[in-house]
Amino acid sequence: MKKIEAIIRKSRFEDVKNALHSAGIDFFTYWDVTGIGNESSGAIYRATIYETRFIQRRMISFVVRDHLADGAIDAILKASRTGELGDGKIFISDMLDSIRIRTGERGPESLYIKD
Amino acid sequence: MKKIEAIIRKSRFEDVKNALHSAGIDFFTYWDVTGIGNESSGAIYRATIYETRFIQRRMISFVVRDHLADGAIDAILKASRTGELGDGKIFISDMLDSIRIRTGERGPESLYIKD
Amino acid sequence: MKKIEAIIRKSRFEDVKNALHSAGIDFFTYWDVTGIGNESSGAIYRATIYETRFIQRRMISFVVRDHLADGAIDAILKASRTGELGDGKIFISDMLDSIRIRTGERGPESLYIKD
Amino acid sequence: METASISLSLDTVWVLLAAALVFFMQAGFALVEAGFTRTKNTTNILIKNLMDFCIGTIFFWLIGYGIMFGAGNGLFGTFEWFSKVSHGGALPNEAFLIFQTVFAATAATIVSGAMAERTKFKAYILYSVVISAVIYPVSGHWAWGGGWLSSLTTPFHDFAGSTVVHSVGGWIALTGAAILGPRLGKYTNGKPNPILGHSLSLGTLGVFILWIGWFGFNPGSALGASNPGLISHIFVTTNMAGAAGGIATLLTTWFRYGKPGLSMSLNGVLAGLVGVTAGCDTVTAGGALVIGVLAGVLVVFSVEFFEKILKIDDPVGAISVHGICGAFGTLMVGFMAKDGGLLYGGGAGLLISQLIGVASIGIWSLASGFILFNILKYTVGVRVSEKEEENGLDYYEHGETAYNM
Amino acid sequence: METASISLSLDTVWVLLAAALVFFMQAGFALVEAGFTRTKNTTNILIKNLMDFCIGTIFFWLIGYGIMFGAGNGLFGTFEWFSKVSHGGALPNEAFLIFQTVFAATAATIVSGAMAERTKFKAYILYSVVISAVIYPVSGHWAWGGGWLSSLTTPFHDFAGSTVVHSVGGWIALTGAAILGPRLGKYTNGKPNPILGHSLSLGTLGVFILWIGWFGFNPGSALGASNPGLISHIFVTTNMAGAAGGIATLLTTWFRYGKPGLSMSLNGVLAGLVGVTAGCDTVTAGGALVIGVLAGVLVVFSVEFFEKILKIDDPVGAISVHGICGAFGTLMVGFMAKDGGLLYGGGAGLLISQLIGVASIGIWSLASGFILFNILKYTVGVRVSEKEEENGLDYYEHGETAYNM
Amino acid sequence: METASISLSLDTVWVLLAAALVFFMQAGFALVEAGFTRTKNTTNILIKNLMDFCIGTIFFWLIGYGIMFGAGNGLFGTFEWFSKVSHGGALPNEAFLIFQTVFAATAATIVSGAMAERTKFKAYILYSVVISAVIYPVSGHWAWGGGWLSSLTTPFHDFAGSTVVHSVGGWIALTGAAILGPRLGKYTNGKPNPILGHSLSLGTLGVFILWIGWFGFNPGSALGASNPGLISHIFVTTNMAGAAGGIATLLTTWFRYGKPGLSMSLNGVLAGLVGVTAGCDTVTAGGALVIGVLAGVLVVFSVEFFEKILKIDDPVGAISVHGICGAFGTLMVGFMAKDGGLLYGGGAGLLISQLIGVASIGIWSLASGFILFNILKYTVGVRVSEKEEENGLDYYEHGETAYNM
Ligand SMILES: Nc1ncnc2c1ncn2[C@@H]1O[C@H](COP(=O)(O)OP(=O)(O)O)[C@@H](O)[C@H]1O
Ligand SMILES: Nc1ncnc2c1ncn2[C@@H]1O[C@H](COP(=O)(O)OP(=O)(O)O)[C@@H](O)[C@H]1O
Ligand SMILES: Nc1ncnc2c1ncn2[C@@H]1O[C@H](COP(=O)(O)OP(=O)(O)O)[C@@H](O)[C@H]1O
Repeated sequence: MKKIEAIIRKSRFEDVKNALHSAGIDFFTYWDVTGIGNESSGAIYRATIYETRFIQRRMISFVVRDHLADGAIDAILKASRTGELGDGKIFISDMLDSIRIRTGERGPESLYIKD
Repeated sequence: MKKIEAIIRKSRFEDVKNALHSAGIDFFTYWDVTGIGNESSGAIYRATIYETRFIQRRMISFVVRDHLADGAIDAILKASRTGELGDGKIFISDMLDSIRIRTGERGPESLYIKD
Repeated sequence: MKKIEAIIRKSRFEDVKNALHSAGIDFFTYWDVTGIGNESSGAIYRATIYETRFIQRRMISFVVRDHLADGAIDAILKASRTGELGDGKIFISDMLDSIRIRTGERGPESLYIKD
Repeated sequence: METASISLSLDTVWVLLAAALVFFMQAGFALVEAGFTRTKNTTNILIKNLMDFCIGTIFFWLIGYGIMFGAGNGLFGTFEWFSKVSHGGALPNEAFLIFQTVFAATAATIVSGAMAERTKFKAYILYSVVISAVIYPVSGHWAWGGGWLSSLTTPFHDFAGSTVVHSVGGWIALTGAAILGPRLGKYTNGKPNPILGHSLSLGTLGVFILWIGWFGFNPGSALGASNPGLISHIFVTTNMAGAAGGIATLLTTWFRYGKPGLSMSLNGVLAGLVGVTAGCDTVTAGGALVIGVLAGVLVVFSVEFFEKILKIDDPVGAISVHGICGAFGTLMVGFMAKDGGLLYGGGAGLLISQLIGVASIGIWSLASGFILFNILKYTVGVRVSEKEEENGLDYYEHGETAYNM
Repeated sequence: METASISLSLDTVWVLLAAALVFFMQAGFALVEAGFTRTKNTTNILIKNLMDFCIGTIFFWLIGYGIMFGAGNGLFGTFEWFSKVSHGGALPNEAFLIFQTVFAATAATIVSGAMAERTKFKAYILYSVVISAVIYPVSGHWAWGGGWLSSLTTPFHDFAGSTVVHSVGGWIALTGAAILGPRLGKYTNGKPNPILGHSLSLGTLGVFILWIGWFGFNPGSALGASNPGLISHIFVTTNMAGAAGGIATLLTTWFRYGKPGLSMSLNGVLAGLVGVTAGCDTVTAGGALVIGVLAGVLVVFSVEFFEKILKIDDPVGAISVHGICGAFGTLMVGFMAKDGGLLYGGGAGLLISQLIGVASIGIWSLASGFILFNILKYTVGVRVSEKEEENGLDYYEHGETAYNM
Repeated sequence: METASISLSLDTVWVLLAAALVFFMQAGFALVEAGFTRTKNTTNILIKNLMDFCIGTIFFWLIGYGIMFGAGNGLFGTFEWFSKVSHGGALPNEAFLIFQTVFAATAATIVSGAMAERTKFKAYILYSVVISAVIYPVSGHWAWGGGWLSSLTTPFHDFAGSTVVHSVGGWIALTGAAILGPRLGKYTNGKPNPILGHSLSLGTLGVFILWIGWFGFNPGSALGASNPGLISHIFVTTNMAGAAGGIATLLTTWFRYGKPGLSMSLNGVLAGLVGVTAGCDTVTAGGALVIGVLAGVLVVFSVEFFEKILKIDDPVGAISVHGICGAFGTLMVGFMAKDGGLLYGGGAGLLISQLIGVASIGIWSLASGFILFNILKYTVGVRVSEKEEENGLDYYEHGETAYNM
């Protein structure tokens, strides 16, 4: 099982969601975060023009069975890239175990619905 | 050390908190997330009735010493299960190290108060 | 590659940000969380004085190349410590891979700008 | 003649603009109640506040007005549809009607706050119909419609409705909150837990709006501007009591809880305003100050009493602010009225009339509220299911969440 | 003489205070439109609402007022700078001017809601200039400035502006929204997706503010208080229709969508208020109730029609509330006017005049709106880029986000 | 006789309703100040705005009113408890009292914004007492209480208080903000950092509320309605200046910062309103437009000047809006007054009187503010600890957070 965390532009979220769906990932958890990186943007508040490196972003996080990981990553890459500074990052890490609370299923089978 | 991440129903949060407490876990960090999964719910906005798969959830995250992990997991499972679609997931992963900022303690002892 | 997650006091955020910058870390992602731990604080609402163990905190998360990890950790430790209960925690874990969406670069080079 | 018609126009203008200000109090109540409750129930509390006014408008016009102002007898006006009864005075009947309508709706909307976060929408709708059509008009008739309280040898004096409007709402709120029981998680083995309101910004704006509304509520009750000294005096006493109430509560919380609290001080301002409403015409500015201060202290202990002793869960403090301070303010008239007050050598006569009024109207509203909510309880049901309450009424009752940030 | 001057003072006071209340509607519109749209565009919608009033004030004064109230001919007033034309009546010209100014600004601000979340700020500024300087004054002249609609054998009757103000805004909103096209993501292969507004608290407060504003809008249009019965009656009919609209929409959504919805019921209140505006002086309280109920039902189907059939994206329902219900209410006068209404045996004369008025002003505003927005489209451009829309207008157009929690 | 009493009633109605509108400005200030600051200090700013009004009400009544309107001498009224002095005119004394009370509270509440997010609550409470009891009444006496400024050969003309109310508040705000020093993190080696306000929705609503409040503030200062032309004119000039200020600031920010900004434009509207307050009765509509435009431009540079040159941290721009634009508007009267203004051939007499008034009242308020805040600084202390400021005043000073979403 792999955990995939993607920090993307909020404006790309819809496309990423659909891309993941096509890649067979129709479950994930997301929340809004603030990112600091290479991108910076100009803004104004009252009499001050300023550059901020704090950018609103969305964190998408999900756990997939290993054989689905690469497809998911490609989907995110395609859907979230604009080519401009600030497209974000994808991080991949290892998961020891996963449990579906409803059924108590553990391991890979907790990650999909057997039919 | 294990990191346990549980994505649960907001309405189950109080019970989970208490269950964890009884399981000897009285420290954790949580934040609100939106989840996409098998559950979907009907909603209305103005003239549109719609089905949404975006469900408000709460992410609970904490790091425990290995021997406490199973107890913690059981506690969460018991307290957060309703048996209906959408009860959520628990993910377990490995932590290399943990530090208590206040004292600089590293490793397991950063995870409990020696007395 | 290591993932470093620090749960700190909101009031220490500015200092931590600067300290990380001096330690060569000028990219990270953060979001606000609620923490439960040893610290508790008194509060009042209408006619009720109460103790709450729910404390507003900020989660800082970033992935660094191994040789930068210790410096980053020291930076956070120095900048976020007040010595009082509730300074927070730092967790270190392993990352399998990282991708820069904009360029598709994988692995360590996705974590810095080659020039 | 000419001049008579002009002064009639002026009186009408005064009453209509006052009615507009009193109407605005609906927004104030909506904001206070929304601000003092949780986001998962915000849509629900807002729609209740909107609907009780809509319903009040229509049902008070349909039958309530007749019951309240129809000649009838000492206990009950006339059962006459469509407000087709004259109120006697020179003022155009419809000016009087709209002014009385917004008053009726004020009494109605007080209740939603105390019953917030757990009441079935359908039950609340039915409650709104009954209070505006019957409960409020009946006791209103006693005091303002030529009923028995107004024909006591020393007539019961409630100038703008500390009892007739606010206490009625407050007492019914009490029965409702008691019958509903506390919100889930409000008490853990008898100890009250704080359930934080979601926005003190909304709450504070709400109180400012209520305050300006009171400048219609009290001076408007003069039903005309022919006595400029009187309406000016009422402006001063009303404002004085609100200010005094706010400060008194602030200091009380400061001493008692160690810090000056906003959420209670907001109640304190309202406590002072409610308290002075009965006597705003007849107490001095200094008297208003005293009433405001006492109400501001009283409200704190009253809130504690209901929350900690009686364990009745009132998220916004409506019972204490409107019920208790309304009754208190009405009684204070017996002491502080320049003419007839005990402290001004007027003897106990007025005080006794005030007691009679407070008691009789109190009993009437408690009884009818008790009966009404029990009927609702055993028919449509008054409380949502545990699951609905946990997940929020907005989702289950309306399918609409208030915030989508 | 003396008395004449006092009654003039009183009329002036009435009109000025009414103007203040109507002004306040600007805040109501700002809150409703902000509440019904997303946080990434909140700064933009707020600044548009602020600026259309500022611009309206200045350009209506500069030339609009002359075009609307200058003697001129049946079609057009006079082209006279700085409002230097007399309106005829005894009322101080500036009292009349400020009252008409806030009306003009109301028509202007209706449009921003329907065009929200995708309109270029620069285009909106230019639109604001044109509507307050020309479009609104021209049709206003026809009905209220001594133009041809007021000189029909049976004059067109639009007491406070269901058509003259609200429909004009609504129809122009329709052209604007149609020319802009729907927001990104509003439709997926023809099926509308809900785009949730960010705060029903703001939206509800906005509606309460609009409601109190209407107590200036309608009774103030009597332009004086010399007829106390009339202004009292207008208070009652106005309030009745708003309340009835709210309840009717609530029930309609309840039956139709399974749950009672707040966001639509807020539109329902406004639908009722818009609907009764034309006939508030001449329909009975019962008539107002009927108009409110019908408008409250109509608005739901109208919103569905534009959203699902015509696929015109109107985030706040401005077209249905102001355009459709404004026209509807104006026609209802033909049926329900106590004097002259078809149902009161007045024959079809009035109804026909109402039809003529609704049609002619409808055509005028649709045509001028269509031309205006097309000119803007091919010059400064009316719609922001996809990227700007995705990331929010606040950031790209203003560099300022509304919320920084 | 009859007619005299009716016109007295009408004047009273006018003044009382104006007082209600001016009261409402308290809500406007609260919202603007809350919206322009951070959520961790929202409870604190709200409670300050609530309390300065409560305190102002009581202490202005206790002694302030006597100091301001007591006969006394040119410098000081009489030290008379409980407002027991007559103001001379026919208007009921209490109508005059309530109107003056809300004015005093306006001056008081201006200061909290400039001192926001770092001032000790206790210090603010004490400040509120002193300004309403002494500082404001003294200079108020000079200009409005029969003091020396009103008895200059060409009397100082400040019709509704650009200087007497707004500048006094603005200058005291200046001393307060200067003595406090900037908020933590406001400057990094001399360069100002933006500290974003948390809600422009609240800020914008606040400005709309202030704007409607101004329709009481300025026309109400006629203290009667016997001159309908005058109050109508004041409505027009007031509205014109506000609108012009908003547009002027919008354009200024657009040219200067590249984008049209909302937060500054909100200040711009207020700048225009403050600017025209002194001369709203005596400048033409065109004159009001000019004053508004100039104030709208001036406020931008003033904000920059204090923030970037003087490095005085004023989170809401109160010093520039009320202090600078108040003084500016007062001076403009010297040029633009139809009767007596330099540009109308009235010579320099009036201008000089205006200069004297602006200077003397400026010195008085700066001096007393400077002394007051220094006394507070070395007694109770004016600034919270670093730790409290970092974690937010809400938690440490009140134990209550404003938002619990
Ligand atoms: N090493 C990292 N750890 C955590 N988050 C990161 C890291 N690097 C980038 N991010 C996140 O990705 C976002 C985009 O990265 P940025 O450097 O701005 O653009 P790019 O990746 O295109 O160079 C940042 O705002 C930040 O939220
Ligand atoms: N593989 C996953 N990775 C991350 N989050 C998940 C994953 N699967 C489910 N979730 C989270 O758990 C929530 C509940 O899962 P869901 O599939 O709806 O119900 P169930 O687990 O009972 O089948 C989802 O809303 C989502 O937030
Ligand atoms: N084991 C843990 N897992 C996750 N979060 C933790 C853990 N321990 C502490 N925290 C977070 O760190 C914060 C501070 O910890 P706390 O125990 O209060 O103080 P200290 O670490 O100084 O003893 C807590 O509020 C919580 O958010």
